[in-house]
Amino acid sequence: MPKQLGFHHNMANCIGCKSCQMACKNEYELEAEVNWRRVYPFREDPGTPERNFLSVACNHCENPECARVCPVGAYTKRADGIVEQNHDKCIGCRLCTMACPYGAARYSPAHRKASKCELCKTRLDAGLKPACVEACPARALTLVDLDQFAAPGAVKSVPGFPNSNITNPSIRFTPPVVGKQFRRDA
Amino acid sequence: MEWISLVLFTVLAEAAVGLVAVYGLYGLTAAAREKAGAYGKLGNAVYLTAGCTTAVAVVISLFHLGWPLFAPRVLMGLGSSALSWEVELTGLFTACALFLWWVSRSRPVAPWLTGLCAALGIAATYFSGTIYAMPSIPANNNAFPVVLFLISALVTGAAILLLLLAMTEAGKTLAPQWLGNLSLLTLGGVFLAGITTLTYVSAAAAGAPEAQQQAAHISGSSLHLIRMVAGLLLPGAVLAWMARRPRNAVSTALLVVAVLLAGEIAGRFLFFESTVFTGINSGL
Amino acid sequence: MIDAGVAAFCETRLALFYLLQRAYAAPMTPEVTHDLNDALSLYGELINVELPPCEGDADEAEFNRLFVGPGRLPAPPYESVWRSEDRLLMQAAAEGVRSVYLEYGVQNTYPEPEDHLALELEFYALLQYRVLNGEAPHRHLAAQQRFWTEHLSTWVPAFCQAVEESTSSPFYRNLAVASRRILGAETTILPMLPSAIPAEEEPAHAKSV
Amino acid sequence: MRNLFERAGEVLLTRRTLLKASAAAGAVAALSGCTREPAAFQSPATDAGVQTFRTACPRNCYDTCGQIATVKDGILRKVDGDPLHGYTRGRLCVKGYTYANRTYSPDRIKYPMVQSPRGSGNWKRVSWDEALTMIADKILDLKKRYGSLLPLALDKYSGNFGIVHYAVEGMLSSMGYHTYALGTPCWPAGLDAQIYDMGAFMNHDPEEMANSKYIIIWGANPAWCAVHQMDIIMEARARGAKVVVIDPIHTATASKADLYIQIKPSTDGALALGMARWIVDHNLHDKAFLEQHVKGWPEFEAYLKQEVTLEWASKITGVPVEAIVELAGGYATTKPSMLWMGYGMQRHINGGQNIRAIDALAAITGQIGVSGGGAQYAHLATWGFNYHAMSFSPPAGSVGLKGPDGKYTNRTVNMNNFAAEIQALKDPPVKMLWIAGRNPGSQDPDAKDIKKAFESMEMVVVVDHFLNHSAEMADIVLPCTTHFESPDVNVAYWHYWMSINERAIKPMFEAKSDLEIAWALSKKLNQLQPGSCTYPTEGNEEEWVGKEFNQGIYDLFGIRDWKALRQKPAKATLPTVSWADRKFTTPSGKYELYSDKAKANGLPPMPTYVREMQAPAEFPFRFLTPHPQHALHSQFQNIPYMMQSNPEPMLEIHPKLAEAKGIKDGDMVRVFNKLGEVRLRARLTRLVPPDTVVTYESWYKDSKFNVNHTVAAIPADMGKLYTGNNGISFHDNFVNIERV
Repeated sequence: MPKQLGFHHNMANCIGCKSCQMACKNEYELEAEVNWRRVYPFREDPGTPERNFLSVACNHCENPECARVCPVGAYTKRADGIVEQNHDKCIGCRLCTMACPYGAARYSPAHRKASKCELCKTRLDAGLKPACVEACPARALTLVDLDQFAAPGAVKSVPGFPNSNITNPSIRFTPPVVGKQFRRDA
Repeated sequence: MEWISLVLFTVLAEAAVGLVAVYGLYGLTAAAREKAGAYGKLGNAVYLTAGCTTAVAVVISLFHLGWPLFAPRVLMGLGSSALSWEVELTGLFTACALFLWWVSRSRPVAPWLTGLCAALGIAATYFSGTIYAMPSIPANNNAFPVVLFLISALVTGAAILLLLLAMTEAGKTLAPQWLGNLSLLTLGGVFLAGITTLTYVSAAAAGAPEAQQQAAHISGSSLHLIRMVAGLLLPGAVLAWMARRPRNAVSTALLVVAVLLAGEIAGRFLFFESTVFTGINSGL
Repeated sequence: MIDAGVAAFCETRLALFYLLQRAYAAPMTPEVTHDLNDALSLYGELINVELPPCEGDADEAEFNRLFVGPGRLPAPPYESVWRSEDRLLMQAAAEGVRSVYLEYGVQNTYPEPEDHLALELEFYALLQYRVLNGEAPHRHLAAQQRFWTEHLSTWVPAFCQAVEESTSSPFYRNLAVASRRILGAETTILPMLPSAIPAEEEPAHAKSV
Repeated sequence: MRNLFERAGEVLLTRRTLLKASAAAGAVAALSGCTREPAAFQSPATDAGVQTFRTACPRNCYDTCGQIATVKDGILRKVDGDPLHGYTRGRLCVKGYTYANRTYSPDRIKYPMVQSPRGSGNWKRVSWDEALTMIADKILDLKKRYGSLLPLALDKYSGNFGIVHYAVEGMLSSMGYHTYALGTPCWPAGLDAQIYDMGAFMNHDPEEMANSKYIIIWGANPAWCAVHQMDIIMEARARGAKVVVIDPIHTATASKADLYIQIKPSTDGALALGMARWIVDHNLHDKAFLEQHVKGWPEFEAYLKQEVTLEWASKITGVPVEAIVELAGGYATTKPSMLWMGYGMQRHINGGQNIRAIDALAAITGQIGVSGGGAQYAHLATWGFNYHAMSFSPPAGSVGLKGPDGKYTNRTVNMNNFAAEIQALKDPPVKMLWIAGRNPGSQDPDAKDIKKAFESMEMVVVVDHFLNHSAEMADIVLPCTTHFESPDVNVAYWHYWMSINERAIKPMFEAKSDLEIAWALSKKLNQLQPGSCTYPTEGNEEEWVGKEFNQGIYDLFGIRDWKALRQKPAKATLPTVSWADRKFTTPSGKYELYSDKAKANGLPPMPTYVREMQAPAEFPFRFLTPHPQHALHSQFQNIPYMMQSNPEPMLEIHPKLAEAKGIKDGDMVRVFNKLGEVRLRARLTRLVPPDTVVTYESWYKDSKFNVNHTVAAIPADMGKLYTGNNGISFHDNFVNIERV
């Protein structure tokens, strides 16, 4: 059975609290400079100013650029679609950090190597949810199998998200809903 | 500073490639045929310089590729990775240059061998450029990296040859015929480098959103200014002056080589550093 | 039997490490400074540093500012801080040190993490003491070599440099220089010891546990 | 190198020196006792592998999360949410996930230390015994000189809300009648407002919010400060509820709302009154409820009809009439409809009065005591512990302030005007400060005056985790344990849950809990002067957690033994809807739109509008300094994970204002008024209004940044009734700005 695990980010629910980003660091004791998951501000201006957010980690792409450019073949794709990195193989050439449109691979100057989200594969294998998904207080982040996934209103990209034609990332978004505003700067 | 080893590796290797290529090209001139002995002896210096420069560059690259114990792993990726091709061709070029240096100590080197050596180097530079043509970096996802690197090789290689004209006996013999046009050639390269860089930046500025960000970052950077003014305008002026009044002096040639290399290093640093600046890949 | 010269040298070295341990465990006193200078002089040109007399209260305050707190430390004396990316306590290095201590039957009774410089130095000295005392000398020599390679040498130079850069106290600056050189000398001393120290039979009554 | 050994051979001649050195070293090593050979070879006991412990986040926060601390070989490795905690449901906020980072910061205060002179940075390490001796000597000296302990003042508040931490208050009480900071800077105006209205403050079970059809989040920012509530709000939305956010700042919460209304700060009462007028005009008020359960409706109706118009409300609040109509209509016709009032909103000179006006909306629409309705603010209904840790009386014969009944009592100073009052006290003056769980150096208004107050003391003792702005000005700092290092029990002032806090790791360095410090100080005092302190001198911390429980708590939480909490957190069996029986605890037994008690206390009897503070001409901009995302007051922001995520404070400025002031994005800006100034970088954003600049209070690593340099200690209108002193008008802070 084909399978492609990925994330569904419901931006309409996301409050930008960064629990996902920090839960990931907590789980893997990451160094401060390395964020496998990051929360970006989304489209604050123009028009209607808002505080909405994009939460992005590795998108476990169908055609991972990291795997294409890696000179040592450190990246491989599992049967369930997870893009793994064999960290021992990494030589720190940083091509993956350049090639990934989403900045998923993060270079650590301290370790002289790149690393990235592996979708908590050991947690998944143990029947647990990924740490970020588990942590999301607004339940805006879910783990989905894209071969089964069908949510009304979910889209493949949103403004500000890099060109998804390059790699076909395994992420779907539900865009935020802009409420009615009465503002004092009109 | 995490890019410094990559910057030095590419700039030095390109300079060596350019040196051999321009030297090979000058083999076609009348002067080279008339003064075959001097041409051959100059070759000895050219191969030594090129071989040593790339050898140093390769050693420096180890610090970018695995620090440096794991660097040999990079050699295994020929099937998929342009980086592997770059590294291996650069290695072959180095070996070839050093071999030709050994040969040229006792007898003249056959022109086809010089050609082969230059071809290896140019191929290495070509692959080096293609590595950075990536879909995720729209500004670089074109021929610009290859063109920029090849022009860089031409400019710095020609300038080093100018220096060798002033430094070696054989060079001094050839200088009367070569100096003027070699200065002009270098100047042309500098001009070309300037035009290409500006075209590259303006093409990016008119491109995809990520490319626009990158262009804005590059043109707003002081490194860009350093490269354009100190790295191209200044040596351009000296070269123009040299082309008008050929004067075979070590100091002048050294000045040209030094500022050109500095300019290339500044420009290359920005080239790499700006790649991770693009789009969502910013440092959050 | 250990050659008398070697024994004498080793005793100096032992004294030196104990004194160094003392220097990083608490603010200095004139007596310890004097003894440390004596021991340093025995090391001769390898170290070539003399400690100026420590200046009572001022140097005590400086010791606290550098190594104790209560604020942010310019030179935290913990291996973990220097070997973890975010300069935190109790990271992998601290665990590593603790497991070495356990392996050699030593436990920490000090209210500090096991990778405090004074504790690492004392452990190092203890291994040396066992060598001199003829307790499985070659096993303990190997342990010293390993502890030096895996722990002390990985961070103390950087630590010493931080002290040198952030202190205006001549005493602590020189102590840092001396520490760096003493540790540096180990690179040459350690490989020489196995041939200089005869292996001894394990005493029959020393039961393994 | 061989010659080294030979050289040492020569040195045999100087054997005397060598022996001396060795002897000294041996002696020193024995003294230091850093490592020692175990008495007998024993198998290592520390290799316990991975263990998990239930802990509770003790910070001053709505959510008071249940946590699971994962400890490997005695080292805290990670902290996750407790999945069995029904409100926080296994999730933590951004701060909660950084605890391992925070616990192992090398910047923690490690030992008792003495600074001389104060503020010099010249610190001397002392033993606990020495520190306690110095402290006890000073206490006894003050007592002798002044005949009482009134010169000793305590300032303790919300650094750790664990119940056992009331040991600090207990310690002071058992030494004698002293001076203490009374009040709370947080929420008191709103508490009093609800007491005038309903007799007590009691919010619904916040999980109830999911049943609402119309939720007005009024001046609260749960997206940053109560993340778990957002889940419940989303749930309500998924069930068809409309969510409205009323806030001067377009917060992350506002971006999740169906309707956002930007209001001029401090004018919330006018908006509520405008809504009320519209509701009454359209006959949407609940006449039966008003008749049966409300006192003062005729008077209030008359006020609305005579004094309030929508145009008036619009003019004051900056909210268009159209928006008031939409809001009032939505609130009055979509039932059940709920109001949730945040604490920031009542930090104004009219803050309590504004809360009363908003409460009134719930009263006139009959939305009190209704599932999915109500006017939510706070509760303390689950806090019925024994407070055993503070249950010890002063020693016999202690002298204090003479009360009207002739009995001695403690003396209080206003926590919310601490700096000024502590300096003004005479007969006897305050000479010594004990500060625990509190950082007035950065959290109190008028930071300069706080410094002056500290400087006027003979001794300042600060108990804390980090050398913050208060600890920097102390004579003695004492290291205290984190909640992973000491056991405790925690409840919340919002949800109905209770969590045990197990000790997960050994204390770092020489850190002691507030309770252990109390024991130790009592022991020292009794050594120096037997009978000078009634506090126990030793004990078992776990047992003391147990001593906090009583049958009432057990019954309320449906447990038989507090140790059961180790298996899972417990929830109070309170009714999930507050005031469901409409038995209000006011003097009249009704909801009081007209409160005689308020009148007697010099306040308007009804929720009539009290004009907001006006900006002085030379300081025309309001400077709001609300709660941050990456920190809880001065906790958290200084640690590496947070500094990476949020490296420096930013001043949010509307582009129009920035343009008028020639400020560009990223420029350094000076924010100033008569009291002082704050410098920080500008961030241009239309999320804030043009007449207001915003930054978020925090203590950044290696930074002097402190928003309270410009904040004056202006009291709010209420707070005295419940907490003893009025709140602080933190948000009535007016400044000017300029590019640096």
